[in-house]
Amino acid sequence: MSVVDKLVSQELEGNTVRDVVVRFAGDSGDGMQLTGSNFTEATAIYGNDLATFPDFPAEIRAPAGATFGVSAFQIYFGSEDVTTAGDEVDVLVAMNPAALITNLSDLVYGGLIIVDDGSFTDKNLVRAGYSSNPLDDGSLDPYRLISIEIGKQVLEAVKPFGLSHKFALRCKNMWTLGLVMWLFDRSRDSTIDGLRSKFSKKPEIAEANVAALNAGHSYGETAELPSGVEVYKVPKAHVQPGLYRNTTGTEALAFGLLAGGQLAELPLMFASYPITPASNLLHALSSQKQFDVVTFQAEDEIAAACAAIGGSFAGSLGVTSSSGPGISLKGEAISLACATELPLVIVNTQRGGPSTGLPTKTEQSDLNQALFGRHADTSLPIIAAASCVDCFDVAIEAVRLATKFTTPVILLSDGYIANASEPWRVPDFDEYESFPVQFETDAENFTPAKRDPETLARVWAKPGTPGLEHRIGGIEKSFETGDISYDPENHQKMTDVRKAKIDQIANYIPDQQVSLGREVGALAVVGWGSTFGAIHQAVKRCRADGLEVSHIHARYMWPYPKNFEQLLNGFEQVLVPEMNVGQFVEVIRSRFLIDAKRLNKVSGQPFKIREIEKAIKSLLESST
Amino acid sequence: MSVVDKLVSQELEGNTVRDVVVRFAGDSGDGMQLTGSNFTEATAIYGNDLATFPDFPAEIRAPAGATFGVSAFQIYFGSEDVTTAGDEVDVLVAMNPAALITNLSDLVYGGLIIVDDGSFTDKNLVRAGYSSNPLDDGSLDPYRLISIEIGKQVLEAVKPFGLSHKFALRCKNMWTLGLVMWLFDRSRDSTIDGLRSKFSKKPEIAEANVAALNAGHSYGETAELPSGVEVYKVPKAHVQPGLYRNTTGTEALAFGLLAGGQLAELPLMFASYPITPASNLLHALSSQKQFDVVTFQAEDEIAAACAAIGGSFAGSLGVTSSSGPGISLKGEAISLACATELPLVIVNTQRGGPSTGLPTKTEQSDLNQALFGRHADTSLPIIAAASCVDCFDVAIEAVRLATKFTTPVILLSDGYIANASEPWRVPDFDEYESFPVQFETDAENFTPAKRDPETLARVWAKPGTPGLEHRIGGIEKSFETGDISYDPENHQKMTDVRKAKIDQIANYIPDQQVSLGREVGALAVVGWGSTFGAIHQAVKRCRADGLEVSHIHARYMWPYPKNFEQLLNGFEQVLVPEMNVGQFVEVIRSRFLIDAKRLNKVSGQPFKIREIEKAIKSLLESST
Amino acid sequence: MNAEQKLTLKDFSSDQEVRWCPGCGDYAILKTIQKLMPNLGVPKEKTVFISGIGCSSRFPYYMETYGFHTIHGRAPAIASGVKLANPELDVWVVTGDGDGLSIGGNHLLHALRRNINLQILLFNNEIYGLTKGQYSPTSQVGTMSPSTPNGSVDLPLRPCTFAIGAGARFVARSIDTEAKHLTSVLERAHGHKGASFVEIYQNCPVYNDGIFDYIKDKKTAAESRLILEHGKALTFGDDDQKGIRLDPRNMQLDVVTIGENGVEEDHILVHDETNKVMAQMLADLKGPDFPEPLGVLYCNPTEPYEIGVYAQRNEVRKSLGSPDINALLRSGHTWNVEK
Amino acid sequence: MNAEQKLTLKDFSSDQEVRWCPGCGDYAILKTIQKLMPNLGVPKEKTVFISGIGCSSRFPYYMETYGFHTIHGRAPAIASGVKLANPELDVWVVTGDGDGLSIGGNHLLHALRRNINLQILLFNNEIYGLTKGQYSPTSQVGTMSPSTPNGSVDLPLRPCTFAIGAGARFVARSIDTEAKHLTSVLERAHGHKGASFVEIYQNCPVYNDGIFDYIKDKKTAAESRLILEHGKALTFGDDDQKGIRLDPRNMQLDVVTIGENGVEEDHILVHDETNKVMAQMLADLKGPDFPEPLGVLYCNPTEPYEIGVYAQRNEVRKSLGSPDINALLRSGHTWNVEK
Ligand SMILES: Cc1ncc(C[n+]2csc(CCOP(=O)(O)OP(=O)(O)O)c2C)c(N)n1
Ligand SMILES: Cc1ncc(C[n+]2csc(CCOP(=O)(O)OP(=O)(O)O)c2C)c(N)n1
Ligand code: SF4
Ligand code: SF4
Ligand SMILES: [Mg+2]
Ligand SMILES: [Mg+2]
Repeated sequence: MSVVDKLVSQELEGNTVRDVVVRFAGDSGDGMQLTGSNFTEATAIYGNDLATFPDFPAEIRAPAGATFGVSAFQIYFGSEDVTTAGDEVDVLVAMNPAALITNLSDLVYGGLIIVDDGSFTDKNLVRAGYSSNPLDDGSLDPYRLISIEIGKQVLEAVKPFGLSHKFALRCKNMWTLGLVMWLFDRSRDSTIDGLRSKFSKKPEIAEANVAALNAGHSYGETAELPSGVEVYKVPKAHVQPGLYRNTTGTEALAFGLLAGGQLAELPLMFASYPITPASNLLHALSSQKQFDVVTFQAEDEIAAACAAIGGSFAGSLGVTSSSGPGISLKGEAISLACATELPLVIVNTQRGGPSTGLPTKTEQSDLNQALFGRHADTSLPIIAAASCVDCFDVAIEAVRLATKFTTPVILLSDGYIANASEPWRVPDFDEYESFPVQFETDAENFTPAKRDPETLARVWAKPGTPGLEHRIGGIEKSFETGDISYDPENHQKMTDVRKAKIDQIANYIPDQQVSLGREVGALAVVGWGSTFGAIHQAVKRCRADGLEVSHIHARYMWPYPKNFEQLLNGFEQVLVPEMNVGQFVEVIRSRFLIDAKRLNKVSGQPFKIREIEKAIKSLLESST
Repeated sequence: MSVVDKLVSQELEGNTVRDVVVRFAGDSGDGMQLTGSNFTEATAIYGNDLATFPDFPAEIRAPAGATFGVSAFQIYFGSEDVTTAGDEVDVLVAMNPAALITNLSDLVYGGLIIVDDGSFTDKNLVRAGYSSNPLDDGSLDPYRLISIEIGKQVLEAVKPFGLSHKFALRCKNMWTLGLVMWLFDRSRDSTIDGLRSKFSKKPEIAEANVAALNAGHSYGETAELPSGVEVYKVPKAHVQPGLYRNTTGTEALAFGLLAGGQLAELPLMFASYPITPASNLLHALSSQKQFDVVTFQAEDEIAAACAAIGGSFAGSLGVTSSSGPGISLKGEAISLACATELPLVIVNTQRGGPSTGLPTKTEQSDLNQALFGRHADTSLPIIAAASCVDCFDVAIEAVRLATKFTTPVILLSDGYIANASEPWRVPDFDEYESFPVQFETDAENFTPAKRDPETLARVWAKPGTPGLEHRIGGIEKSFETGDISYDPENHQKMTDVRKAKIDQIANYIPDQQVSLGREVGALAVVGWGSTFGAIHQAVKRCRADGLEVSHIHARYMWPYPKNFEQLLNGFEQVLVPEMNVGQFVEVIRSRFLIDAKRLNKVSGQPFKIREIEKAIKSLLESST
Repeated sequence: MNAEQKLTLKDFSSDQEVRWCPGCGDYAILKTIQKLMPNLGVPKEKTVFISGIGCSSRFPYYMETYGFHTIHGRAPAIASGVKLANPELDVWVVTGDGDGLSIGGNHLLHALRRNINLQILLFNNEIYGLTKGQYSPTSQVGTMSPSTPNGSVDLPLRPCTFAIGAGARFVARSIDTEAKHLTSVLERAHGHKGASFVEIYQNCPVYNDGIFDYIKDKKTAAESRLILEHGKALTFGDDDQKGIRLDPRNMQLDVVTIGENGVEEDHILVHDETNKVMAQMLADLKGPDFPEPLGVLYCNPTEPYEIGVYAQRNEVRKSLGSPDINALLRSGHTWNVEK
Repeated sequence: MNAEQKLTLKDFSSDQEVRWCPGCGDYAILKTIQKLMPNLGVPKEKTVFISGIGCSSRFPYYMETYGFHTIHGRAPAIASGVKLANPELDVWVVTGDGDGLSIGGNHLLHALRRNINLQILLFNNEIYGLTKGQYSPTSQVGTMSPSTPNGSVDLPLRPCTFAIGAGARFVARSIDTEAKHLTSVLERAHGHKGASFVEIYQNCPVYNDGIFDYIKDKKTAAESRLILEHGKALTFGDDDQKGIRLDPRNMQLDVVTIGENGVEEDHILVHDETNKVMAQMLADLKGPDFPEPLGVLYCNPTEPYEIGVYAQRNEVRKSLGSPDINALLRSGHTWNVEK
């Protein structure tokens, strides 16, 4: 459904639409990500609810005009709550032929295309794989096309600032942004502020970009545009009042870890080895040295996990971060942390697999690895983030569990929430409850095997404490003394207590809530991680169509909230959508003997709302 | 029940018993393993069925007399089929106080103890933790005690050969063996032959040992022994006629891999890194250089897995072997083998965990790791060995699956079957069906993505073949061309085909059989791996007591035989005994939604028959 | 072989579009190697390129030979398996400073120690390119990178020094854009029986641009490069008037000018590529105080690992009977059970 | 510190029964270190011993200090985490030739390269003891072992050569049973700020007995050992009449006798422990042609990694405000949504 048709369908007055999907696409060099985040900010300030989806090319710098070098940024914004980046695109900005050909398929019939026809040179057309120029071979007739020589416009606009031709053309993205801002009545202020502070050292660059931005905007006001293309109004959403910022999942996760450290009153020892899409967390924390965190780029993932474990042994909270392939390498070390019962947070920003797979694409296929990806019986708590913003609280919770129960904890994020950004109503940190760690100091009949009778956590006695000198290690240890023990009964007892400690964490986590819908019904759609948004919208639409479906979102992937089983039993059917071949669904089936159905997508792309909607409906139909 | 009481209970004539458990225990220096295996051989030749359980100390060479240095060898033999090493011990040979104190608890009331009282010195008594000498403080009254100064007897017997005192005493174990052989009427011939060929270079040593052996035997004939202690007869079992040998699981596994290589007409590239209890497989193959196998001790487990993968790429069959901790390190490489669809056999000889755990003890806790111990969706075939002898066929089957379906295969063994030994009716290799590998040679529209339409196996084109030059790698590849592809649909398609290839292997494996009992009934006890023997005996006893129980033993842990679900559905209840906290049982529950019950033991020791018997009975009682 | 003789660069170029950033030094290296291959007289099908992960590690995709783009850091281990399984193959490893010296350090170490016959090419751009510019174990102190926003503090590894320490028997260094020099070095590496290690200074214009300019700059080349030739004196400078001298008692090195304060030609060290101590000394020379050695630092062949393995095996086979499974099964003690 | 001054061997002995084979060289090393600790003036609670897996790696269990018996090969990585988290701690790493140089090679390499302040003791028995005697990367060619029943064919690594190649700034060697020498070397290692690497020749009577007899034997010691002292000439032999001489032009070494065919005292090389080239040369000397250097081969301190890390951090903290989470959350662009 196109923007224009929406006018009709949504039956609002004036050029008003309830929600719109805009995608900016161009060469990796065209600055589309920057354009997108500026538009996002303006949109958030405007008061719409929104969600974004940046789609990076796998290549670092592909040759200009190559299809595999196209970088895209999609934003879905509207007057009601928006939790995904949207399915079809209403407005496509394509800075070159490659961007057009690779993105056109997602554009709705009748959708709006804005292209820089200066970039539709024979060379670029060939590079993109066009045999004829789509701008004049009629292939774009089903759409509304705005074709502008943006380059020419820009050079005109920035002439006063005497930039080199090359630098002048760099302002093309701002010109385009100006035009799109006009189209949706956004304010340019935040972008202008941003440009001026970013280029404070190079004012001429700043002003040239500002001029381009304004030129693009006034072009919209003055130029002759295709019929039906005018300023669209998207009513403000009913967003909670308060102070807002944008955040990526990675940023929120970094902040959450720092916050968790303060709540636990512990320094952080963050050890990692770069890997896409996890590296940004290392980068984010490396530039926060004012906090009590040491960041360490280790020689490999094994060393990173081990350094983090060493940090925990020494009395910091060890945190290590990677993506699937790197987590595979940490398995043996994680097993050591389980055996020695040291706190440790392991962050896995999942990507497409197997092996090197699709590094820049998103997937949820490491849940099994989190549950079982080590030798022997080594169960540990696992929690997953639902959205960019959720990363903050999930990180804090991971720190709480790791320190309260002296156990490694795996935190699952993925490439989608790590890179996407969304507006965040900034929380008041003072409202967070602290959970300070009590290190052992009492030498009176101390043993490293000592446990908290209630939580079963092992005593944490850090080097430097007089009188508590002790040895730990990976060989089985006596339940009483902590010394090495090969005794069969003791091994059984230690195995049981390690398991019991993790199982009873269920008593220390909140009950499972229903995100949307009733607590009983015909169907529960049970999701986890970054599929939250798509499932949420799909369930919402189905409920609007009168279907008896609820959305249950799991944060705790192990162990489960105490009420989880009984909650699921309240539904006739259970559907588990996952971006893998079916992992969470198996655990639900084995634990609760519920015939949960699967919906799996493994394409490196997030679910579309309609994919889940369709599955819900066919399931409910088939069962009636 | 003691040997003597057995006379009564088993109601046989003469000093005849149906089955007996003998355990030899002493310092690691006392040669108990050698003693045990000689007795085993004699017993096999005698015609009894038997099973053994060697129990090594964790230490390499503990100081003499230390409890943690005790090495034991247990043998269970009888006139009916014997598949475990037995629960209680009837006859305990203890070469020193440490051996007595650490093993007495397993001796049946009224059981027979043979000790070398020369070793019951104050020093050794203290080392073992005795406050008073058990030989004369009455604490052994519940048992029958034969206390002999074996040292003195031996020195006497070997005097003619003029050995040093030290070397002379080394013959103590043979003297003791002689006595026990007398007790059960075994022939000394095979031992004598063995000694003479082993010490062919040092005849005086050989003859001294023979003399000690004979002296021990004649001591039994002549000396005054406690009442009721005389020669016991254990009727021959009804063993299949044929040529027999003893084999450990490791030996049979090594032979099986070599055999598999010949059946596939492939050279083997065996790459490993030492680790208990897997090292022996590396050792075994390293001394078989006449076969087409290259053995490579890599710098670590990762390199071992990678070298094996390289071997497979080059056209050999790559095989890598380790135990839990090492397998954890191989996860990323295994994921590469899954992505590139190269044949690979991964042998995991499981041990006690987590982490370093109990290296010399046995456990089954790496099934989850085999199933899921890697990032992303990487399912692969898994098979497990049931016994020492079974290792041979399982190894051949692993090679067949890996080469026929170009996939990594995980073969699960464990410390128990790897080290235990049992008589093996030597098969005729000519009766095995070969499965020669067809390498691609046809350059005509070749792509590395080409698949066998039936098995879905990827084409195997080895370097050196003109015209088939191609590149493979861990990044997602096009289903059509095999070139790198980031296309979403293609990733979905490749994910699906990788999964389908493994799932349909179910069509190429035999149906699941019932090992004992009917195909339907009140209870199926479903086991896998080395628990076979204990389950088998327990089910047998319960059936003898009229219970409607069957034994199902799974060799294929992934995927399952096509009839597996329907077979299990034929039983009212399912019980899954495992030496872990419950891993196979979860898969059965999730796959078949059967409320399978668990019986778990994680003490580093194999199940005792009665533990399983008890579980079966309580389950059947509770359900009636 | 005649067939191969006629091969050209094209024959060794795969149909895959090369996907490095414009201006990347990897292009130059690729071209040089594609040009070189036909002259080595090894048939395409016997040539294998194996790499780990990194920009440099994409190399195999562009070669029309057998190739394996494996996992990060493991190329030497996988290549060892390939060579051991089939010593007939001509196996090349392409790796980077992160792939080969960070995560892959242990495998590189042991491939060199074992002296297995591989040509190992390390493209050193002193940065993690593929993951967008984090510092690497060869980055200079103070390198600003996303993971070291305030500059790195740890000391860099010297690849050639490491290689010699690992026991490498062939160690050389060249430059991405010096096609002629690189070609000669690679020919030597290929001719060497056993593991050969070649460090190639490679420019990453995107994340670490220009770090090698001081030595790549043609104008200052004479001053900044010490071109190594076996048996020739270690001289450099515009008219080769400068040289490296060693003080025999304290083993200190200094740069001297022939003819100036009593320095004569034969005071200058003479390059002996079979001399390990000299190689170690050369591997550590660096600007600005010294010129940087280019060429073969060390070449001291000994029997390659795989040759030893197969030789031993053939020896052993003489004693151990035929590879007969039935015989194997019946080896050791056996007994018969009659009906 | 006075309290600690009074500590004795007993205070550093844990209550755990020592479980090495009778006659194992590890006993002697343990004794020597337990004796040494009180003299280092570091309180027990500030001392941490970290090991991997192996016979040698059981060491921490026997020390009444903080200790961590970790996983195979990873001790340097875990120790790095400990030291980085708390630089106040005095951190020792105990490893073996398999643990440290086979599976753990990469971590040892980078701990040495980074120069993090750890004392790393490698017990070299040239065999895998704990797993019952397979050959190791330091085993001599031809070593018969369960995994090389016909003798190993690959070349051994020289631990000290490797360490220097890795960038170590302190490298020394001693012998398990030479308590006095070992003590002095360990004192030096402990005094060194930064990573110090000490190779200790250790006898494994069970799986590799007597491999070091040629140098341990007191009778031939004078001939077989080259005792290093900074500033002293490299002389050895019964009355120190033999020495090591270097040919400055070809950098060849030879053993000469002072007084014989024109050799004078000052022709003999003088040990300069700050000279890397000399250290590399010494690390490679071995019998029978040469005596084996014992003592400090190389000591050339520079700022330890953890010092640099914390110094930079304190620098940075001046500019970046206080560690205030609420401020952090509100950093960057924010906006208000009114009611
Ligand atoms: C197990 C694993 N860890 C980390 C990564 C991410 N990664 C890919 S390449 C690379 C470093 C590449 O640096 P270098 O080897 O110098 O190659 P360059 O890109 O500079 O040529 C890293 C960290 C990965 N792919 N796999
Ligand atoms: C991941 C892993 N791989 C392998 C092993 C088995 N293992 C334990 S110690 C050891 C080698 C020990 O040799 P070394 O480091 O020289 O110590 P030593 O026993 O000789 O003192 C090996 C292979 C293990 N415990 N963990
Ligand atoms: S990032 Fe650097 S190394 Fe990688 S391709 Fe681009 S220029 Fe080359
Ligand atoms: S095996 Fe060797 S190194 Fe290990 S404890 Fe025994 S003697 Fe020592
Ligand atoms: Mg690099
Ligand atoms: Mg060793």
